[in-house]
Amino acid sequence: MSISVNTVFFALYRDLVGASTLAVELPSGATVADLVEELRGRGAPFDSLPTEPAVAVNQTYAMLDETLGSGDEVAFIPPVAGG
Amino acid sequence: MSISVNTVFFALYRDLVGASTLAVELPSGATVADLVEELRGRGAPFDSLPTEPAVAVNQTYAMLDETLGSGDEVAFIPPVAGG
Amino acid sequence: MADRSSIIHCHVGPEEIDSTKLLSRVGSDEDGAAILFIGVVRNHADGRPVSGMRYDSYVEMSQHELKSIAAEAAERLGTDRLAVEHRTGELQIGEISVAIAVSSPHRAESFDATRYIIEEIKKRLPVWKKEYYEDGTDSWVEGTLPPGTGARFKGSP
Amino acid sequence: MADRSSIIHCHVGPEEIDSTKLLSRVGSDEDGAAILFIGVVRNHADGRPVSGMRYDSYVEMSQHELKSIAAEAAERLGTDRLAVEHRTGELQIGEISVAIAVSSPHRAESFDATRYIIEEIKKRLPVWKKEYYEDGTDSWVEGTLPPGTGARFKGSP
Repeated sequence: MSISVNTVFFALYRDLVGASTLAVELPSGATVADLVEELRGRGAPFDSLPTEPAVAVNQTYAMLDETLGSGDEVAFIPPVAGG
Repeated sequence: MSISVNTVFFALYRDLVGASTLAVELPSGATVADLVEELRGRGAPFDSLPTEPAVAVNQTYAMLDETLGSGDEVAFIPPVAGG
Repeated sequence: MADRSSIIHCHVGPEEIDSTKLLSRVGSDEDGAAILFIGVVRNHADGRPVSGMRYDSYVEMSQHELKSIAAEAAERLGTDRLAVEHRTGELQIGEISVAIAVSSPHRAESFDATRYIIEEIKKRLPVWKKEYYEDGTDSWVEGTLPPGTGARFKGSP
Repeated sequence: MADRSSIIHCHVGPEEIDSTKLLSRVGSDEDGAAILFIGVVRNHADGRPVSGMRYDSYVEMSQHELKSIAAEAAERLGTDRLAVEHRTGELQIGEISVAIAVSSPHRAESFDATRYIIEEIKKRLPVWKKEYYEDGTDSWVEGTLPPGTGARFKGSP
């Protein structure tokens, strides 16, 4: 059993990764941390992402141990600088 | 020797006194406190003024022991409520 | 907006206050933040319905005092682009009685200067207001003794 | 102005911000004070001449987050007439990037709510800005880790 999540990259992370969205397959029960590890394990350019980035799952800030479900939108959020 | 000062009344004090300005003769060397005493000593309506009012001499807040000079403008300032 | 190093505008008088214009007076290309504060006549006071307000002022002295307050804000709080107007006369509900505009490189100075100016206005500006109530009565709004006079009120109005 | 018990307006998008209109959204006959805060693009950053700025945002999430911030301000700070807009896209020097308007019966609530909203925007809103310098280079402005994620940055950008 596996799930598919939609990852989204913004600002600096979009520049680093060279893409704004990416569908990723993960084993069922995977957490945000597992997703980060999976991506970074792919090597360049993904290994330039932080090991413990800020993320939002379905548009809400989430911790790294949050369990993901199929179809979740996981956004990699660089340090914010609004205003 | 005597001096003449121009007293000015605002807002509540104008209502109490029934006048907006009044020329007052005082002995040379008189202070703000002497002016207040002179006016209150005239009886109604002046005795309705406070014994220790806020005043401004020539448009600057002044203490009661300030000495007055001829031609000074002495304003009786009710508690302020701007804004 | 333009490059402007120092702007201090103060006015007390019966003219209607144009708050948008006031804000546009203070902007500079150097500044990243600006605040506009407005005080308006509200329709109630201590639970009583209010129909309007009259502002009286010792206008010449208020002009001086307002300039002093603005200069203090500029000196102490690190911004010297500010504009303040206080209105006099009869005002309707919703009309602006006082407006303060401040612009500064960063937001903290604008917040602090605006707050300083309105608090000092309420303590020191020789302005008085009379409230007109819906029931046809009126009264002078209870005020604050200004500092620097040594005034006290025992047994007197 | 009219009698209006509650107004919460939030928007994130590329439209130019009309701050005068924003302020006029929040007024009520019950209110005696209103504040308008604007953030504008300034011509320098850490001593470097800046020629412009680009604001990127996770727009849908920013909308949610801005509504949460406004609702918190309303609940905690006793005012529920507020309007906030944050702009996205390419901005020139002097253009407004963010505007906050708050109206309340007394001034303290307006000051506190405005300050709360801008501080929370800077901490939490998923917005990023890229500075364009006069010398032709550009860079992402260093930001803040938002709360609620447990993120840390050891040995990574």
